[in-house]
Amino acid sequence: MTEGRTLTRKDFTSDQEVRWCPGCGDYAILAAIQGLLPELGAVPERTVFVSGIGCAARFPYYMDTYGFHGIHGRAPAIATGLAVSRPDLDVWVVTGDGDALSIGGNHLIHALRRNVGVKILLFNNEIYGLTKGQYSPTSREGQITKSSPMGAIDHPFNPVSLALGAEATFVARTLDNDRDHLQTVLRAAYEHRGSAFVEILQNCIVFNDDAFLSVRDRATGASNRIELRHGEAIVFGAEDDRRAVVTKDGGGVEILPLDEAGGRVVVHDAHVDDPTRAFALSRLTDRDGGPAPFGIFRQVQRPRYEALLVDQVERAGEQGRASLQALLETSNVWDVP
Amino acid sequence: MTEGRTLTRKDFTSDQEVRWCPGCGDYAILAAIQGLLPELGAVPERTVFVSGIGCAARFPYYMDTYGFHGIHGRAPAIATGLAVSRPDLDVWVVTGDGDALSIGGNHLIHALRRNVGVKILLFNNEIYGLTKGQYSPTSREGQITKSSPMGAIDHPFNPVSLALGAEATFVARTLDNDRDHLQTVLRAAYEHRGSAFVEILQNCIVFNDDAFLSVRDRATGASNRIELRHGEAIVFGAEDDRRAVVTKDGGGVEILPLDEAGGRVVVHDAHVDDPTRAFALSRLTDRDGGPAPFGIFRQVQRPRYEALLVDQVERAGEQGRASLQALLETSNVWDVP
Amino acid sequence: MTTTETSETLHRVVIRFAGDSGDGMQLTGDRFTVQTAEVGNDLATLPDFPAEIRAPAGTTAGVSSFQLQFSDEDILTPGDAPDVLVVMNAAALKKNIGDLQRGGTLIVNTDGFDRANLKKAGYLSSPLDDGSLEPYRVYELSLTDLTTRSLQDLVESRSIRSKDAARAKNMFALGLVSWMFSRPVDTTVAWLEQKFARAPAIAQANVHALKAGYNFGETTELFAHRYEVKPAKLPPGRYRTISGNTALAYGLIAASQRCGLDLFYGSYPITPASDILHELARHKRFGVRTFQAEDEIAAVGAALGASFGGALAVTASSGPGIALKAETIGLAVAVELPLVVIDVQRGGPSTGLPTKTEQADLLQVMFGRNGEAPVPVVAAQSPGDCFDAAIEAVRIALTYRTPVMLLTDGYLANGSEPWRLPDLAALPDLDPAFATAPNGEDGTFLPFLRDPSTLARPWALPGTPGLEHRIGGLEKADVTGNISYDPDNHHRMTELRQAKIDGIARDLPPLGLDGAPTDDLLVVGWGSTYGPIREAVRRVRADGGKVACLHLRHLNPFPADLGDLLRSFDRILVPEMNMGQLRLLLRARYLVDAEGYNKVRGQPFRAAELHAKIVGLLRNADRMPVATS
Amino acid sequence: MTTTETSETLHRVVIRFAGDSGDGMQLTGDRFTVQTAEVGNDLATLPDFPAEIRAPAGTTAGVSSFQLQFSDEDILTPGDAPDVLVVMNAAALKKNIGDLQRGGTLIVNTDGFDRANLKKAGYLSSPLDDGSLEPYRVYELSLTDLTTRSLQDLVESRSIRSKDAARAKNMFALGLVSWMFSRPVDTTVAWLEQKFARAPAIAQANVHALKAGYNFGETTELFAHRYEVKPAKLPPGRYRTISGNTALAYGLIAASQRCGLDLFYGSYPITPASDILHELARHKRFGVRTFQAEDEIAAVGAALGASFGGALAVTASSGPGIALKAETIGLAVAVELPLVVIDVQRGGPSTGLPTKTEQADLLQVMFGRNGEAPVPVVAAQSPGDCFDAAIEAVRIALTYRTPVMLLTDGYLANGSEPWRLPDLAALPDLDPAFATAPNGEDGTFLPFLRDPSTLARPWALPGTPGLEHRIGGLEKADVTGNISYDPDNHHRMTELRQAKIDGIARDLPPLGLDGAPTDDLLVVGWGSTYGPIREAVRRVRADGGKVACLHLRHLNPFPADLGDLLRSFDRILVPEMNMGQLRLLLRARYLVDAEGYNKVRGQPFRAAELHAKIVGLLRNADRMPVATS
Ligand SMILES: Cc1ncc(C[n+]2csc(CCOP(=O)(O)OP(=O)(O)O)c2C)c(N)n1
Ligand SMILES: Cc1ncc(C[n+]2csc(CCOP(=O)(O)OP(=O)(O)O)c2C)c(N)n1
Ligand code: SF4
Ligand code: SF4
Ligand SMILES: [Mg+2]
Ligand SMILES: [Mg+2]
Repeated sequence: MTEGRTLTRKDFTSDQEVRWCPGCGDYAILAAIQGLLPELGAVPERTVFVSGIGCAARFPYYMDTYGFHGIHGRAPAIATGLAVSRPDLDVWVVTGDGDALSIGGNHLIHALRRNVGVKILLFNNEIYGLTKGQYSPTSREGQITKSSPMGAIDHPFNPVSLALGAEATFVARTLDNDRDHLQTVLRAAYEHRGSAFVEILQNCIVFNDDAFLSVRDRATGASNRIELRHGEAIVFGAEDDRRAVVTKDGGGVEILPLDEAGGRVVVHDAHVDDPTRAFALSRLTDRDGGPAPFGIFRQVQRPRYEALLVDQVERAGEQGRASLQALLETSNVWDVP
Repeated sequence: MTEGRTLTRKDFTSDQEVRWCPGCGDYAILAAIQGLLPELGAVPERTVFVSGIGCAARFPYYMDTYGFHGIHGRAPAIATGLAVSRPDLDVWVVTGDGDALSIGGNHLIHALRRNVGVKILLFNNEIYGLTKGQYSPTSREGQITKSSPMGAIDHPFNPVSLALGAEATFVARTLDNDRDHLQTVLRAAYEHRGSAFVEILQNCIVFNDDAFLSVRDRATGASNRIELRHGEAIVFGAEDDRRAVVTKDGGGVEILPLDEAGGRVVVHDAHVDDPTRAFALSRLTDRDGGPAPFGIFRQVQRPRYEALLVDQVERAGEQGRASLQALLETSNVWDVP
Repeated sequence: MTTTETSETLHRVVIRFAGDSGDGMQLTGDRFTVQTAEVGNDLATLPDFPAEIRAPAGTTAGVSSFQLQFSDEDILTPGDAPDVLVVMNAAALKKNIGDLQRGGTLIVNTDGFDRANLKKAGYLSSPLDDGSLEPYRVYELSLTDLTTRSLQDLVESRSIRSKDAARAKNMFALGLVSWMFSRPVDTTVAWLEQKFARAPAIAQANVHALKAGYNFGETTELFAHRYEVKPAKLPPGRYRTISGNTALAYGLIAASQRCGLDLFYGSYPITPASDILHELARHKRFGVRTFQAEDEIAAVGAALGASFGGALAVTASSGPGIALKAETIGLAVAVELPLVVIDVQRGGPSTGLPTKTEQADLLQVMFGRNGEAPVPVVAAQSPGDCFDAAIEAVRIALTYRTPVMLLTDGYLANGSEPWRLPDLAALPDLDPAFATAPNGEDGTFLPFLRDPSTLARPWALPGTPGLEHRIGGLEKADVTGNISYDPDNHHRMTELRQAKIDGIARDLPPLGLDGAPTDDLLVVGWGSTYGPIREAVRRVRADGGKVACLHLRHLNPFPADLGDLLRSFDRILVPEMNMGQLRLLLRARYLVDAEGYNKVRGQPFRAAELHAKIVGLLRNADRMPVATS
Repeated sequence: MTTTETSETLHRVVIRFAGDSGDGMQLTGDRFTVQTAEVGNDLATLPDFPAEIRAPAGTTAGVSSFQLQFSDEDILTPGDAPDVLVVMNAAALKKNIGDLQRGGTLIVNTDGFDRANLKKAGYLSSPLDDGSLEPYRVYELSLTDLTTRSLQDLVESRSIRSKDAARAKNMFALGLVSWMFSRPVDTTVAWLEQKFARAPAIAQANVHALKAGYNFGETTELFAHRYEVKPAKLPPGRYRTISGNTALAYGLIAASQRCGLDLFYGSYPITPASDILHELARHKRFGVRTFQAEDEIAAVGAALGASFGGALAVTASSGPGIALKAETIGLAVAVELPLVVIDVQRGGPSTGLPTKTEQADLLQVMFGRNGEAPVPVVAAQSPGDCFDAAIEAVRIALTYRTPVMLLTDGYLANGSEPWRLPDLAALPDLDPAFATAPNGEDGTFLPFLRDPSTLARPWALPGTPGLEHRIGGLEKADVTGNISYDPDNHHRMTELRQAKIDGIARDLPPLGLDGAPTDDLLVVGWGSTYGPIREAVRRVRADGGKVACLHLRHLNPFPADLGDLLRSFDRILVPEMNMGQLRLLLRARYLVDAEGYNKVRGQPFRAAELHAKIVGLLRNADRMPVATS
């Protein structure tokens, strides 16, 4: 797609000053994506970033591509219209946990079930950043925020479970400060034909610092990250503390020390049509400060919405060239001399 | 709760003429509920039916209880406000597949994750009835409707999977023409402390007749209904064709002839905290004209949203009687003589 | 022709079919309309049905009706009071008899008057026996029975069930009335055969019933009269009947062909707008992409996304859905992209009267968004005019890079009239005029550098190298489009957005005043009141009153010559099916003391009530010849 | 006091603190406000900050500022141009210097002017060296350095990091300015100790810096002057400073106590309304239930549900969120339940200028719904007045069973002023007057049988036996509330809903005209322009102009005496921070040729610009004494 041009990250970097707080996790994600796109063979003019409102949603301004900073929650809808009318474009959505899961929850789940070819990157910082620190649908029970001075009482969504329940064909999780992992996941999302949902854990240093400490800490985080690799047994942890994900009686999976796992270690299959195992894996979370899975939970093929629509348009067109005059005359006509 | 009154279905029947098409599945559901409520000990004045817009949503008019016919898709929101401010009431939501899953999808999933004590009855007829026959988010791929003359291209939601992905604590499925089953499920929903989501397959005789033929047919339907009973092995089918639900390699469940099932037959546990097995069961559907599960997929305890909120209000109140004067004087004050 | 029959020639007839929701009255009316169009009459129709799919059978709540006026001269409305009323049951009689002209013809299906029917309709005794129908010329017929008997063979041969036979009674009635008004039934025969192609026995039954009804008229001696209404002298051309929703869909397709952009139609079903979606979904061969969204917000959001991608983007709804779209329309104002938003108005507030007509969304579409967010507003005035109105809305949207609100209503949507097919070659040129090259110094692209004459900004499509840019809802710096919180820039941009919309008035042709500035009264209208207003004005003039009228296609901006015109009259009347919304705008803008005639009854105005109102005003001012009083 | 110092007495001072978003200017301003209030001055504040949490450090986009006017007489605005400007870096200078009065005092933190700072601010050479600051009385101080040096001990003892030390420079500046204007810092010391109770070292550092700044003023010989502003002669009572959002929250709590209903507050965060949610969430002990909904539609939906259940139901948002609530507000109109909807207006259209103020939602709240859906509109005019406005909105909602729109804006929300605590016993009586028994014959309950005087319908709560009933958005039959598609009933109900809202005017006290009907000009305003308008009018009068003014609390319905008042003036000016929305309503209703002064700059009006406008108008009409020209 680059047509002989050699593109670099600079070709994807706009001249606008980046307006996030110093130390915000968004910077790393931006840099990773600006670095990745040229490698993927994307070209700026055929790339569009669509967003809603929030800190994360400022993303399009910093990309020297086409961009649409929409309104709160509606990015998946705007992106759907764009992708349906222009299947030739690479359409990305950048959204936050409030934008995507609170006000925009419905558009998100509908885009996923339709399998519109849009890549949805959810920057999950478990807080409303832009509006200065209210709890979000991913904030933890009991979390003290400006709007929950006595602790949040809402049971949070698990974004991966929700996406799987909404029939998503590609579901993954990664995090802001592991550039390689981020880029690997985003590459797969880009190459997936259909909608891709990627939850990116992102640190909001101002209003929710260290929310993901157990998996994000530079020193100890890696050992709590359960890496999902298609076709491989799910084993993780520090050298001296290897652990495995094993099947559980009554459905679901759990974590055991590797040496107690016996033959029950789960071999990850992201391509299986039944989303149950992926759902089981999504129930392992870092909410209690423990380990959590990262990587691609699910990646299956289903026709893209826009391809099906274009197909109908083309099939309709095969009935012969459309004549406006003939259309107007479909009903009985009569002539007045 | 009936305080010595003996109530009958008549006490729950309003004087308004029922305005559904002759033969509509909604009639049976109405009758079943009017018959059930007195049995449950519900009283008309403490019962409220809230709905959105659609054929199903006309339901409140026919109940001699309090009722609120809202606007399209917003019933869960209205009901949430009512339940939060009045935890003493029995609040029911009656909604359709368009009302609940299309325009109202977001409110539905948020009500479920919050576990507001509202009973949500989704009359799923896989069509927009009131607006005369467009496809809905549960319509089948390829379905020909007024708005999909070449066949619907949207991949449908599976309402049970979606509810489970949204952290619902009570999830069940039943159908319009099996009164006993309907009443059993609704009784359990009523008794559940928290939000209950019940999908009721409902036949729209005018715009989508026989959509659920395989499980609803008077003669053969019963043998295709996989009855889920807590604590029991999941076995179903005609006398001469017993089948079982068994675990599947790689996660999920499948159906086998009972005699081939071996030791893998799933024993249903609706109370297990991990929703994975319930999710697995939800993937068995009648889309291809085969069997589908009915009954309670999941029923677990989690504090009700309104109880948590009332608790905060009460705890705050324990700090002593609230004085408005003191509130106004929280900031530094000075006196001008 | 049988010998007993005399044929009388009439100039205009108003007929109404009324029955249960399940009786097929809409279909009967539709077919009678087509047959009438074929005879060359001018006509106008008024379907009227309950909000329920099938409201309780036999009750007045369940009555569905279809009214049609046809004439040998040009007519403007479906008529005030029917000359002929056909009722299929007691409830239909109860609900409609009050409207029938004294001396009018009443055809009654007596099979719809058994005790149960009477009770459901709320009759204590049968109106057929109590003398209450004396003022009318009543024909009591066992329509159901006549129909089933005519289909006995088919039932006996088990080709159809006897239920099916009884259902065909509407075709029997249609046949009878067709005979009565000398309309040929051949096209209906052909239509039935096509419609029931998959159920030939049903087709046969309906055709049979239709012909049986026709023959019944011809052979029975019951009817003294047969009527004829000669063809109307319409302007020459090729005609068809068309409803507003169909005309609107065709207008959008025509516009899309004309500007060379694929049509993207994002919509969520809602009465009475859904039929536009249904119609467009059938025409994918024109490159139309219909998207049934999860809600109205997604529908307009997707349309706006498609517009960003270069499609001809359209969304439609009725009042409640338009309210939901408000925030996104505001975004469209901010990003300045072409978009057509159609509001097929219905009775409000809230869910209101979903199947009834009203014009009460004008102020909503003018002002229903946060901040200063001006949007052009265009309204259609008759079913066929929806075609032209759609093209005009597209023209403005493309030329000015702006969302445009297009108003129709339930009456226009479902009502139909003969429509002269437009000369396609004469349709306006529509040019998307995409940006293709950088417009700034040193090769940069300035997405908010405006065209000096229209103030429109460039429309640069993704896929175009070198024009990469970002748009959004935050305030943008003039010219560059970068985010700007500068106070003066915000004021300037607000003024520019307003000036752009105001400037549309430059394109508008001079207003066509029907009448003279020296007339005693000016009647100003907009939208579907066109027909009744014109008809009333005609009648007033026939009575000797001097009255002018003006019908506005453009409600924002107002045409440049409107103010002078208004001020040349001493008295202004603004009839609206709302509580005075256009009136408010006219008063605020031009400080003219316009008076209103305001009714929200879910029904189009009757020419008679407007006539009475106008005559009353003229009389009060001593401006009405006494002779007519 | 040291001997070098002379103390000068001033009547009013305008001071502005400006720095980077991270420099704590809002906090500094807030504290200075409290200290100033304590001294007994009248005051008004204007916070101004970027939409980003922390926009790029060092750039003009990242500048945050806080302006305060204080005086020994009563004042109405935060002042036009500052007399004193404190800037923490080059960008703050660049962005604010244009506003400083010639001859004004400029305090510069020179540590914010290194090369990187200058470059980010877009300075080619340092403004400190190029003579451009000559018109001002400039004090160049190494504030950062002075602060860190004063905290050296704490850093060395590792109690705090040197980063923390540098951060305390705003407290140093506050100390210095407090000395300069003779304000005691004790309450700030106490406040700091409480705020940082969990980090005592940080508390200590800030207190230290504050005192160091104060002492620096006292000991250095740099400052020739120290100023004093005597207490203002405010009406007697107990005072505090209050921002509009806080006053609004308190008003709602007071109303809830007064009517005995628990407050249900459904909201979704949005600038500048979120602080109401934050405030209310902290007061659950008053029975307040705050519900952070998934979006604005759910927020208003839940509130309406709570209202059905008998709560005092309130929802709030800013413009974009109000647009989303439109459909549900229409439902509230149809079901006639009490509901207060607060719109804290900000710059639009669309996302617009989220942190800036504007008044451009008036027509949205009037008309932004489908169908004829009239809603009362109430507006607050100053931060403290938000308390009363909230109570008035609740009163109308309860009395008339209707949604009420309450308008404030970004300036009122965040701005603050001294506020005399109300006499709680004198607050209006609010009575929910729930229905408790059947109101129909034979013991039936008629949910739409209206109170003949208010036209309000009964409010019957679930839980009440015998009053079971159903409500909804479809048109309802008068009296019974059953679904009705009857044409005449729909017209009647539309008129009744309108008449009910219009009838609210009966309760309203006569308008208080400030001035005489014989004055040469009437200035009409609403909302937060109250201060600047009054101030401008005062100045015009001081110049000898004869001008009256009128400020509207009720925008729908208008007070009954408004028309006569307007018509008694030849010239009417309507200044609004929009393009003429109230003006449109006044012109349409009263046919008066009101002129507008319209600016949307995201900033409150300055009294000076209004003064100039008014004087200009009077001059044009030869109505201004020449002496003042
Ligand atoms: C309609 C509307 N409602 C509310 C807002 C205010 N708002 C802006 S961003 C936001 C939430 C941001 O949270 P999130 O999506 O998690 O993004 P983050 O800032 O954390 O990256 C809210 C509530 C808005 N701009 N528009
Ligand atoms: C805001 C809004 N959008 C659209 C509609 C039109 N509408 C009414 S009901 C309905 C869908 C009904 O389908 P469903 O919820 O499945 O209920 P059913 O009629 O099948 O019982 C639609 C689209 C509306 N009333 N309001
Ligand atoms: S508030 Fe949080 S998410 Fe937003 S820019 Fe700052 S650190 Fe990042
Ligand atoms: S349209 Fe379908 S769902 Fe609606 S009332 Fe008729 S049969 Fe029932
Ligand atoms: Mg967030
Ligand atoms: Mg349905």
